Amino acid sequence: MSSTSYRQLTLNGLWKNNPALVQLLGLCPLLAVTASTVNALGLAAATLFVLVVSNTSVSLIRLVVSDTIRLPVFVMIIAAAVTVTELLMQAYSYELYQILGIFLPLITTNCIILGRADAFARKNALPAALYDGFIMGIGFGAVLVLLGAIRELLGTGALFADMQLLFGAGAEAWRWQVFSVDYPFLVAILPPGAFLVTGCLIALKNQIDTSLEQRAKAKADAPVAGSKRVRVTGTVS
Amino acid sequence: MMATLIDQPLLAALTALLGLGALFGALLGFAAIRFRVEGNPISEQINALLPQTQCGQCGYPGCRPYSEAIAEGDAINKCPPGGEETIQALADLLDVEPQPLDAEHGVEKEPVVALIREDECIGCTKCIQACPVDAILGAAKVMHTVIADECTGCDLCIEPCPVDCIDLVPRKSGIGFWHWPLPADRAPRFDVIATDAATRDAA
Amino acid sequence: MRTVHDIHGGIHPPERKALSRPGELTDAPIPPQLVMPLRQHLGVPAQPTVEVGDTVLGDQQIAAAQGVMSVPVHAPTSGTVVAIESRPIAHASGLEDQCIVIETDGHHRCLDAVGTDDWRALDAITLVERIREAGIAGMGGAGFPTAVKLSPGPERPIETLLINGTECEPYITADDTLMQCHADELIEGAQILAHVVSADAILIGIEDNKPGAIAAVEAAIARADADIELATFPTKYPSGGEKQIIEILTGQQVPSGGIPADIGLVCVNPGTAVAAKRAIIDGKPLTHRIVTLTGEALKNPQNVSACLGTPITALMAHAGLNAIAPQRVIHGGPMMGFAVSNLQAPITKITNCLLAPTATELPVPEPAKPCIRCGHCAEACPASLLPQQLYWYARAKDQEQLAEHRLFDCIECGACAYVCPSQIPLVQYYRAAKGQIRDSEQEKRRSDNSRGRFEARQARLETEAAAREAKRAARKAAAQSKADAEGADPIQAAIERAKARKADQDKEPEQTS
Amino acid sequence: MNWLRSIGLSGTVLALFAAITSVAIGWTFLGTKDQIELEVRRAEARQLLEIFPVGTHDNEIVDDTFDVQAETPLLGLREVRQGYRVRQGDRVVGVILPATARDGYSGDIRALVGIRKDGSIAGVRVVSHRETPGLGDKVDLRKSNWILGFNHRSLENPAMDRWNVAKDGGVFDQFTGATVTPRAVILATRRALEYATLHSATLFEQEADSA
Amino acid sequence: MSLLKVTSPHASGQSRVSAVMRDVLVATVPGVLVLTGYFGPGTLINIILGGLVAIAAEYAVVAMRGRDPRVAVSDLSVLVTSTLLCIALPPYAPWWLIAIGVLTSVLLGKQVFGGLGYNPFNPAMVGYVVLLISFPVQMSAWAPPRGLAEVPGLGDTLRHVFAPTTIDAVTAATPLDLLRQNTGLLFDDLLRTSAELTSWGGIGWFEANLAFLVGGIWLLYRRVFTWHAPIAMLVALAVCALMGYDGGSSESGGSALFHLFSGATMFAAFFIITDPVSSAVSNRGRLIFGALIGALIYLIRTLGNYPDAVAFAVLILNFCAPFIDHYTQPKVYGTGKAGSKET
Amino acid sequence: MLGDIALLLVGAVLVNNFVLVQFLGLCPFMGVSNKLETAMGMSVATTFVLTLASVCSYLTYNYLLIPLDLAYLRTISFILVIAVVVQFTEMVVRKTSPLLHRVLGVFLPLITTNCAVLGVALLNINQAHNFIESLFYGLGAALGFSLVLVLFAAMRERLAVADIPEPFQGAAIGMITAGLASLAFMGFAGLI
Ligand SMILES: Cc1cc2nc3c(=O)[nH]c(=O)nc-3n(C[C@H](O)[C@H](O)[C@H](O)COP(=O)(O)O)c2cc1C
Ligand SMILES: Cc1cc2nc3c(=O)[nH]c(=O)nc-3n(C[C@H](O)[C@H](O)[C@H](O)COP(=O)(O)O)c2cc1C
Ligand SMILES: Cc1cc2nc3c(=O)[nH]c(=O)nc-3n(C[C@H](O)[C@H](O)[C@H](O)COP(=O)(O)O)c2cc1C
Ligand SMILES: Cc1cc2nc3c(=O)[nH]c(=O)nc-3n(C[C@H](O)[C@H](O)[C@H](O)CO)c2cc1C
Ligand code: SF4
Ligand code: SF4
Ligand code: SF4
Ligand code: SF4
Ligand code: FES
Repeated sequence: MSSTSYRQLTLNGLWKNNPALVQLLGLCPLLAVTASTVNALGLAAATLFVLVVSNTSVSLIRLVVSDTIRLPVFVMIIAAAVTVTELLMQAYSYELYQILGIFLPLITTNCIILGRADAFARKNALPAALYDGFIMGIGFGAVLVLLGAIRELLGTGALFADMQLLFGAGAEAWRWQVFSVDYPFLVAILPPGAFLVTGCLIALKNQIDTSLEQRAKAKADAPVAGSKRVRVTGTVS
Repeated sequence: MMATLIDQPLLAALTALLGLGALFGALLGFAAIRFRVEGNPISEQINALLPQTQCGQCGYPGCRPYSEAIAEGDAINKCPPGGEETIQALADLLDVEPQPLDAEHGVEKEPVVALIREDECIGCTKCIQACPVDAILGAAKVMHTVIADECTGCDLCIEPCPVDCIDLVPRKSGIGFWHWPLPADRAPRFDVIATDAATRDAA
Repeated sequence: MRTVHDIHGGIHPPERKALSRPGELTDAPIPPQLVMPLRQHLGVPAQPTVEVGDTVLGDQQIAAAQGVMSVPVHAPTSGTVVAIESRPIAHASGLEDQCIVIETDGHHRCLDAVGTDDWRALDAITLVERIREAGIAGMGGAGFPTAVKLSPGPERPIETLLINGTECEPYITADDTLMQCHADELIEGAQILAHVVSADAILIGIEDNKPGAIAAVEAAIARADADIELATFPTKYPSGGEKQIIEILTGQQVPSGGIPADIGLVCVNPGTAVAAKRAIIDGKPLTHRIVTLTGEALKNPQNVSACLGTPITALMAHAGLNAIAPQRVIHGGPMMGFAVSNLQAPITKITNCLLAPTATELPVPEPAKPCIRCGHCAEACPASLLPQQLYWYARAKDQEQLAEHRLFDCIECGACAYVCPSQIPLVQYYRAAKGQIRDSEQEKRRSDNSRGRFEARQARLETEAAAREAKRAARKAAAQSKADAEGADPIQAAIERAKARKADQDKEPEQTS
Repeated sequence: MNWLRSIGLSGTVLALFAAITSVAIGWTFLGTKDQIELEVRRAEARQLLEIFPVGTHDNEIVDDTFDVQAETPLLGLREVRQGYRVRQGDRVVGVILPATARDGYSGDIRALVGIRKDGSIAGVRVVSHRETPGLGDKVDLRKSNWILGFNHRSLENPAMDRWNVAKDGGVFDQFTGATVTPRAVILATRRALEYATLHSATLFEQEADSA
Repeated sequence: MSLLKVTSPHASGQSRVSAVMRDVLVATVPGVLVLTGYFGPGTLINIILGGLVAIAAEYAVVAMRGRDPRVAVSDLSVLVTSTLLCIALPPYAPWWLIAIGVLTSVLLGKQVFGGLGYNPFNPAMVGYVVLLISFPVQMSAWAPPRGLAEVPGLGDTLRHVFAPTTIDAVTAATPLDLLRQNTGLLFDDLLRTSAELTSWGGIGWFEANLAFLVGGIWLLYRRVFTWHAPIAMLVALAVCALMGYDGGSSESGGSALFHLFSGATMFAAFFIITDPVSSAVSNRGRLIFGALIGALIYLIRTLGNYPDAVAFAVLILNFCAPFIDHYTQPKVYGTGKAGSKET
Repeated sequence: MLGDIALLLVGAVLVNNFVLVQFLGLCPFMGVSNKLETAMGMSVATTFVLTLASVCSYLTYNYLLIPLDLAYLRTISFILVIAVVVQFTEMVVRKTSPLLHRVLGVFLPLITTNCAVLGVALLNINQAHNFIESLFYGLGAALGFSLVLVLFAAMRERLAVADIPEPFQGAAIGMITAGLASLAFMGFAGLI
């Protein structure tokens, strides 16, 4: 893999083909656990872990597995990775485990993971697959955390509350009361808020893309119309 | 048996998953043979929507190859003769977002037909070989002519003609082809036609 | 007394019919030049039968019908053909079309008429042919060739001939005037048409805002002592639509996509009936028609009988158009008519009205606002459509939904746009959408055809290639077996053969092709 | 025959993977089993320990349970729920009673009321409720400290008729704009106290071994 | 001479969007007057403040989209939205509550969807519900009616709006809230023991409902909307209340009359659910639309968490409206069946 | 009993609607709701699979995992069960009704990766449902999913012709509309 394609992978995972904002995959956890930053962070980490593990394993076994049973094997690997994550989280971060609830086991059905396994890891060698899993996980996680932060901020006026759930007792002090009002904008942390804030994030991304594109277009030459034509009937002698 | 399994968690897990896995695998193996999917009917449906100009502007030799490419996941915005309408129809069929026409493949133009200026034609038959829909009649060394109803306006016959005697003329013109245009959004609802000039000219 | 049924929807715009004084009819002057479009009707344009420089007489055929869906054109008066060329015509597009231009000589010399009073003795086929030869196309609006309408075929037996004297559009009084001034001809024409389609009953429907016409027709029926029923019904736009008047008078609905003949009716305009009478009894083709010249921008609104082909500008001058500001001249009525783009355009067989309103009378519409789904349009629609949905889908060019919402059942009456608080030009959306759908259907047929030809060609090329391949293989196999038989080394044999061939070629080069 | 080959092959490979994954999972499970059990107990105990912190007792409160029947009007329970005993040595020094307020703004409010042997409150916690977010949910300790206002109260402190929201003449604050929820919780707590007084014999006098 | 080219029809009726919107605004006048009479000038101040914010917001957004903002504002629809929202808000709501509500209505309820005519949900109700679930404290702080408390003057009102301090001073539970909170009393006893309740829906509330009914009937007369949705809603609500009313036990949901004349019933029936943009389009569709709203209002009022359920019921049915439309196409001329069935 | 079942159904369909309140099955909800017709097909398929999967996973859990003390294997075994159910359904449908298969066929694979199916299995455990309850919970969840999917699809057909500001076109307005629908569904809170 050349460095440019790693750049391509990075760009894809983080922005151009961001799993959450563009591919619209893994929406359930995206919306369900982003009422606070810490929840988002927890699930982001878990998803990242599963994504890396599954991509790695799938890439390793890609030559062994036939098409017929490809999907079930992948699903099994993913489910195993999820269960391991679940057990570890239960053991070492029990409260967060409880808060994330069924969305932890539901990582199994997060379409990103199966999607990456099938679309990328299956066809690529280990390093690229690993990197792809990692960057996709980061891309998904970044949106998750961003969403969590926005919703927490709007809905409570604070950021990084309850970090001790993830980082141990010392993290309790990380809570940052950004602004203090008697009555925060509660809808942000309720279910509708999840949809609304996500919708606005997508719109924001679209807006940025449009202006980037316009800037790029201003620089680049216009494509040559019809330059990709082929002749249907023979060549002209 | 049960008791041993409960005592041996690893063994129990192994047994349970092995059992499920074997069952599942067997089922799928069975299904794979029993219910193989044949062909890709979607490309037929796609081909039915393409304009069949057979011009190759999409980068494929003809509409059918392009339809197969779309079925395999190629972009749907590469066919200039179909233009916006075809893209919309494809988007509907495939349930994807329509995109604007990819200008690298050309721009949407008014439909045309080829017209051979018959007195200049030298009867070289080159255009006949070029025409993808056999819309040109003629034999060696006699004047050729285009069956206007069959011509798709692909313009493939233009280049081969050694004497440049083929023109592309608009296919739809005149009052018989006219229909009302969609009203423009947010535009004034009237036109002012200065008829004085026209009146004077006609008179 | 016939029970009158109500139709869904409809509107009551101000009628303004008195403006043009219905019932008074004068002849419009014959203009120095007549422009006769070859396409004055639905269907295929007629083909000129005269050449530039020819002298023509009144009633002489100057263009002949091209097939069934076509009607001929006749010269209204005597003169010389000075041009056959593209001229502006009265059409919504504002485009030009082929016309025969006649310079009139003012003598009005006509061909001798051969009519017959004994039309009951003639069979339907002869009568229909005479009607076609007289150039009659529906005078109620669409210009549908009447001969076609009169031949519904044996599978559609006709019970009733319906004369559509509704004239529901505001301002227009041409039919009203016709019924008042030519009531007897109307009755005779109706009887002829009923005879042609072998209808048992004749029904004349007139809206109750035309007491003059009602009285005149009633009197004419009494005079003729004919078994003709006259029905009147309340004024409401668009009761005059063919489907609407049928529902009003019979309670039956013409099936969607069908024609009135499907339920045993033929519906014609009074003008069409009078034209039929003149064609059969008087032996005169259709060369004149009654046109309402009206609107407050005219000094003398009135009804005139004008030669077909008279330029609109001549009629406007006749009625005293005094326009200062940009003026709108509407061909047809205020609901369905179109604004003329060139006053040089001539009137045709379907020109029932020329309306020149002032800006206060019919203000120019404001820019459209978005639809607020108020549903007024759905309430007004006589076809019970959901105009707002059609509007949304027309904008989105969603042909599937348009078909599902039955765009083609829209009669383009404009009632929806009339009531729309957002002032959306709804009808134009529907017309555009219909045009696009017809276009894409045509394109679809074309592309199916092209696909067939492309694939046939591919197949042909393939079979040719395969045949070549097969020949080669056969040749090879033959060579092989020969070599086998001879027991020689095949390669060696081949080389020798090639050598031999080369030698052959050297000897007789002209044999190769 | 093709069938059998396909079935056999697929089955074998899948089973193989099943084996691998199950070993991986099973192994993790064995490794984390004890820690998880510990955490589960800890979580259960946490709320109880908030009411009676470590140091006030020496038994495992979580394990020292007794059933409270549903038909106890003072506690308002709709189903059998568990109470807990808190012991110092072999003396019962307090109990944690389940209580349900049925007159919340929307649905039942379920709480735990910790009562010391002397009749004072060690702490109250709302376990579950469906009150309006931002309004009634302030009875939840995660949203506001209001619930801590019960600490050290008893049936004498304040007097019975002041056990109410300020609006009704009591000593406890209501929340701005919401009186119903606090009123329900206050009354439920008061009734729990009354229950404890009524049943103090059975609740507090029992020896450790007969629980 | 030059010719004007215009498409048909050339004649046009009298109805205009801005005139329709103006009629709606006018029709709210009796209701607003009654509310002002009973609860003080709070509602009036809400409306004025809300209107200013609404116009500013609409102007800004439309201008940002590169359209002519004056055209958009001049259709008055944004004023209708803000006015209806502000009528529904408690009097003396703090200024920021009004601002947030109106901005939510105009931006989230209307302009993200493209502005007038495109919004699938009733913008005013979107604003209301967002406020209700975000700021329940302020949203449940309704003022006590004249007769039970001193009605504040203009100065006091302005202080409440612009320098909100404590809310308790001027709040009282609404009649529906009282019914909602009631756990023990028979319905009749509840009426008797609560000073603010009369058998007709509550002091001030009954009168306000009557006034909105009058305004609504005037709109009906002006043919701004058809009778289908409002009547269906009122009938459905009354029928549900009759079925649920067991003679007035503490569990019963209140009498039909109480439901018809308390809360926002009449306001909803004639001003909210008649919003043409977000309701069903055909008359049959509107019957279903209205009836379901009526039933839902009763269901949520008696069983749900929210004392007055109008906003939720409306939004829920807004969500269903396109689906209802799909199945209630009128029978097209000349087809035996509804338009969608036969293709 | 009947009343409990009714409450369970109302709860799953309206109050705790899978999509709008519990956030399950969002990917197909956003992905397969552009056309009403497709949404209907998806609804039928999901309803069938969800109900069946709910029951099957109940059986697996209670008669295989619990006796063997393997509760921690639930995720992996459920996902296998679901895959089998989906595959099995496809086989049966293909065999018995080719027509139905043409309608459902394309949706079936999508359902495997639909959280709602695994979610309903897990929630059945969390909420300690018995067999009948599992059956009806699965059914209720599926009906709730289908209801909002179909309503949303009808609404999106309307949005497709709206004049939506550029950045909001496509997924963004879908999200916002779903948000407003979710807002509306908050009105059902407390109904049970
Ligand atoms: C496309 C088309 C086809 C028609 N076909 C027939 C026909 O076959 N027979 C007939 O008697 N009338 C036919 N008609 C005439 C109609 O029944 C009707 O009389 C004519 O369109 C004029 O009516 P209008 O002005 O209401 O449009 C046809 C009309 C149209 C537009
Ligand atoms: C909205 C509408 C209104 C019409 N009004 C009349 C009318 O008032 N009188 C009339 O003769 N034809 C009217 N027509 C045309 C009739 O539908 C029908 O085409 C005509 O009566 C057929 O007669 P014809 O073929 O002789 O023209 C109207 C058509 C439409 C669509
Ligand atoms: C939507 C809504 C939700 C409410 N939720 C609660 C609640 O959860 N708890 C509560 O005590 N009051 C709630 N209330 C407020 C009550 O309706 C009532 O107004 C209040 O309890 C009376 O208190 P006050 O005497 O302090 O004004 C709510 C009101 C509304 C409008
Ligand atoms: C009868 C009628 C009722 C209306 N009701 C509302 C309403 O409840 N909420 C609202 O925001 N706008 C309402 N409007 C105004 C308008 O339709 C609204 O601004 C659009 O929803 C915005 O696109 C109403 C308009 C009319 C004519
Ligand atoms: S560009 Fe379009 S018309 Fe031309 S060959 Fe390709 S698909 Fe056919
Ligand atoms: S005649 Fe020329 S332009 Fe027409 S189809 Fe044939 S090759 Fe193409
Ligand atoms: S009358 Fe106009 S604004 Fe009203 S629904 Fe019809 S198209 Fe829309
Ligand atoms: S123009 Fe068409 S849609 Fe409009 S009212 Fe007339 S028939 Fe109905
Ligand atoms: S994440 Fe839930 S369906 Fe995709």
